[in-house]
Amino acid sequence: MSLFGYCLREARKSIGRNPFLSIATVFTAAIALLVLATFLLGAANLQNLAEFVERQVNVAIFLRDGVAPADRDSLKANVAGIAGVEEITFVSRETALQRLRDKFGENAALLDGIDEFNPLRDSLEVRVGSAAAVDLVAEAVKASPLVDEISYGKELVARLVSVTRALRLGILGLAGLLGLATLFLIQNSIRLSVFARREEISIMRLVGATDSVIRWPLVFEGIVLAAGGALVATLAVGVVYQWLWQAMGRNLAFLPVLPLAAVLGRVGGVVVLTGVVIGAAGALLAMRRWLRV
Amino acid sequence: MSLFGYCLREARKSIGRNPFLSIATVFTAAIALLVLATFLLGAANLQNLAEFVERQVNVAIFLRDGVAPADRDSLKANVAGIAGVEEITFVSRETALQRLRDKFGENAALLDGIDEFNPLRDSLEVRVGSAAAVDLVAEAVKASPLVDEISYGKELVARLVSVTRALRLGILGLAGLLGLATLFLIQNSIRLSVFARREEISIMRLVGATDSVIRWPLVFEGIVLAAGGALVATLAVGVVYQWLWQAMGRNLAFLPVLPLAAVLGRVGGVVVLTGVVIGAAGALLAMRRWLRV
Amino acid sequence: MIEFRNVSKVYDHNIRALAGVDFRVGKGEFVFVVGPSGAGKSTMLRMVYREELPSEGQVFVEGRDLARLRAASVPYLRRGIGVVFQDFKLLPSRTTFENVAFALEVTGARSYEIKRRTTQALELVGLRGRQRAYPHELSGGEQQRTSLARAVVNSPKILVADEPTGNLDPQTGRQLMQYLHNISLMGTTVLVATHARSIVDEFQCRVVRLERGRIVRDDQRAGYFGPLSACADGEEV
Amino acid sequence: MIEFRNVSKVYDHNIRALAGVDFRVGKGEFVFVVGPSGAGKSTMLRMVYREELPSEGQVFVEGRDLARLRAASVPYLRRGIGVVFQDFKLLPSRTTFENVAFALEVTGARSYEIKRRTTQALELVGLRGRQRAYPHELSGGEQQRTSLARAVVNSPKILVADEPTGNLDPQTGRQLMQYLHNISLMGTTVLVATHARSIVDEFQCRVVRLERGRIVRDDQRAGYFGPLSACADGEEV
Ligand SMILES: Nc1ncnc2c1ncn2[C@@H]1O[C@H](COP(=O)(O)OP(=O)(O)OP(=O)(O)O)[C@@H](O)[C@H]1O
Ligand SMILES: Nc1ncnc2c1ncn2[C@@H]1O[C@H](COP(=O)(O)OP(=O)(O)OP(=O)(O)O)[C@@H](O)[C@H]1O
Ligand SMILES: [Mg+2]
Ligand SMILES: [Mg+2]
Repeated sequence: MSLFGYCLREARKSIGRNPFLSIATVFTAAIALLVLATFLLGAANLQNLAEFVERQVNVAIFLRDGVAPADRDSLKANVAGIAGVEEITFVSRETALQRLRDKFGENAALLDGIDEFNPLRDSLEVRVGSAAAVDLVAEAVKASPLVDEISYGKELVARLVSVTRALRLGILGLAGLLGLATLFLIQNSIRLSVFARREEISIMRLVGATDSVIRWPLVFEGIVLAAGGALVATLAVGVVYQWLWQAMGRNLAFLPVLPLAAVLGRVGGVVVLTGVVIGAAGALLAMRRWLRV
Repeated sequence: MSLFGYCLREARKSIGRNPFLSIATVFTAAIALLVLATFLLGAANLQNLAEFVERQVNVAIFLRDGVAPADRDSLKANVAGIAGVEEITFVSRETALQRLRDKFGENAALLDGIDEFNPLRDSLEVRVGSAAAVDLVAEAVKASPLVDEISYGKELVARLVSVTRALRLGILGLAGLLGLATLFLIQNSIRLSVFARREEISIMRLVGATDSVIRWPLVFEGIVLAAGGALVATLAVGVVYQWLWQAMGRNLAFLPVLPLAAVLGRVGGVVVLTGVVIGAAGALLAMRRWLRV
Repeated sequence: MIEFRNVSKVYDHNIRALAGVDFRVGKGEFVFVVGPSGAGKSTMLRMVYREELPSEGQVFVEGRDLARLRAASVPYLRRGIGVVFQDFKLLPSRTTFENVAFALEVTGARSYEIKRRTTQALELVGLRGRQRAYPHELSGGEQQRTSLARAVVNSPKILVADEPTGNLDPQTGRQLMQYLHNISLMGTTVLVATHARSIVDEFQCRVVRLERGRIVRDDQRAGYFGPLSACADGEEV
Repeated sequence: MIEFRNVSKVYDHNIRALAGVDFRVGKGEFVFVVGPSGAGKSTMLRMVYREELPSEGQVFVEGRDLARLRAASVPYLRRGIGVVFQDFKLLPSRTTFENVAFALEVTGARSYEIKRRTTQALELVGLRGRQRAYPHELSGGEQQRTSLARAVVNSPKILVADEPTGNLDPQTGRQLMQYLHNISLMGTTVLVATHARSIVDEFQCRVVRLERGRIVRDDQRAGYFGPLSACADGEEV
């Protein structure tokens, strides 16, 4: 009789014998992991949102008057090579004036007189992937003789950087805390279930069961129950997320929400893994308390 | 011997007799309520943030040329009476041109030629308390003969309204779900603790204990344990929040974060109340299962 | 006091523990129930304090049909019946003292009264010295005596004892049986299921013998009319 | 086989359960341990399978000092010792069959072997028909017999029985005691704590009498040298 087969049979039988305990444990695990899963989904989306917002940051490099097209192209190539730069476009002073005119809209007539002495400058518009890249770009071109001025909403970038950094830190911290809470809840629940069977365990020991004959079926059972909880949680969260996603798509299409497929794999994986590890750890910890010779 | 005194003594003794069960229950309750409390704090802040953003919404009511100051003041008074209007200011066309000049900044010279034929109009600037009030204002003044045009970034307001509505709905939904989860966790934990004592309960019945002699001490104990968990949770969340608030104040001063004093009372109250109700309900539900004649 | 009318009991798996049992016990009677293991003795006793209900027939205690008793009245019935359980049924997280006191606490007795009577009952079974011990710290016989002390502590009208001397040495067993006999002389109805033949022979009381769920003998032994024997005091209900 | 050297046991609250017990049991010997309730009989038996360790002195089983046994070896010691517990100690969520089979399962026996021997053991104690019942569905005597079946199912070298007939009628009790006696004739060392004087008298084996934790008598009764008595086969260790 192999130990694994024995564990499997015993865990199955034991779950059948104590359906109440088993269901209570599965549901506790499911709820704890549901909270974790919800949070992970929210975190993934916040992260995505932060990146999306950061991608809106542009840097404008205003060029001095009369820069030769060749010089300008080499500068453009230089900047394009900087990590984090996603797109770089040349905007001539004529285009810039047209844009200003568009912005004025109904008041565009105001600009009518200034066509011949256009006071605007040629510029390179840089789109960056993250707020952090802005500094790199500024640093790189600041000294160039071609460059008149760099404009990038310093303050906005600084805020964005600190907001997203705080967000990431917060998410990490919260994930850690929630992970701990989940661990504690599941472990607690498995310990209670082992506690409810402490008499049984002590009897088993008295009739000659080794530690492993008692331990492994219980650990196995802990894993099965916690994993069951994890699956329930993943399923529930997936269904709700999909539903919310569709609702959001209809009403709030401008917000970038990750599709289910992009996140469920990762989140589900983390949740099930957490469940399994915690289930095993919970059972082992529980027994350290109640298994004494 | 009064029933209440008896319950008190029995609950105290019983907690002393089963310290492991009691501690496990308190901690489960604390963690479940900690999650709820964290969420409530977050929700209060999001709500606050949404209100803060909404307060940034302005409506500009452009007046026809040559409106008499008396008519204009009566319109102003009318608008000021609308629910949700927080402030209303008259902006003359001269002030408006000055503002435009300020906005142009270095390019203000562009506007030099237009001083004498100022194309701008007099306007009333309305600051509203919520995005929803914008529509009320627009509705109220649209028909007035004094009014030339109303401008309020229709799209932005629509987005804001739907975002904040979604946020509120989401928060309400999540709060409901988390409340349910909390209820389930605590109840489960108390049920497990009653389950572990089902032998004891059946013996008590056999020696003539009435339902109430068995039930009320257990309910009382459930309340005490859950309330203990709630206090632990409130304390923990308060300390962490205070610490975060100080950290945020240093780094992200522009974000409006509620001070601890403004939220702890409400959140703590909700958490403790939830704990007590759930503790009692959990014990009662648990016993419905194990108390049979 | 107690009457069984054509009582049958069928458990799960179609196990027939009692089959058509008819029997009456008068106030103050002292009755031994004997029979081989599995004959249905405990089942019969459990019906008296309504732990089990008959599958067929009726059980009356003090004239009340137990099957028709409201659930809320069951605790009050049980307070009038002291029970020594075959497996003791002590509360594991309470001391010997607390276990015995519990039977008084549920009746709402005053605390000095609880203290006095509990101490007395423990004295009687010789466990004063062990009153702070928890059940798992007691020997088998000590647990059994605790169960007995709890059964008699609130002076019940009926006493049901299931194998109350199985874990006691013959001498202690005989002493306690003598005590049960004495309280039946004072008007308590006593039902004792036992295997201890020597004790049964010695007391010469009414003996009901069960076999496979049926009463196969119901004897009034010699001494039934003896002056000092409780057996003589039995009145029919 | 078993040797107690000056063993004392002091429990919490300063309860002295054994005081300087010296005693040896040879292979195949059959020994009754008697004495009043609380004398220390169960404590003594519990030391043989190392549920308790002595506070002072040493206990040897097959030459090994139990206090110095590694924790990991304890299960193997216990598999060689069948125990009938005074309070049965059946696993509440397993059937009669599974309870008995469990003692074989832990040894890693093959499943057809488990089935065969479990069935045999249940047959022996007369519980074949109740093998699917859970402990709470068994009568007191049936539980006790299940505990006995589990103790003998893996043919242990030592058998320890604590009050194994307390819940049995005299006839069944005598039969099972006869069976224990027989297995001691086949080389198993048997230690029985009991209050059943009639059985002790009948078997005329070695009787150890405990009182207040001390051995006050250790008799080889008449019949010790009789040809059919296991008592005759005792060899000193
Ligand atoms: N775990 C324990 N903790 C404290 N005291 C104990 C413990 N186990 C037994 N005792 C005490 O030790 C003494 C001897 O107990 P033991 O169980 O050995 O008696 P016994 O001879 O088996 O009695 P019985 O015939 O009633 O079963 C008793 O007074 C008992 O109360
Ligand atoms: N809860 C139950 N479910 C199923 N069968 C039961 C239940 N309780 C008792 N039985 C069965 O009913 C029969 C009678 O049991 P009972 O306990 O009345 O016997 P008893 O005369 O007290 O025996 P003992 O002397 O061994 O205690 C037995 O065969 C037993 O297995
Ligand atoms: Mg019985
Ligand atoms: Mg004992």
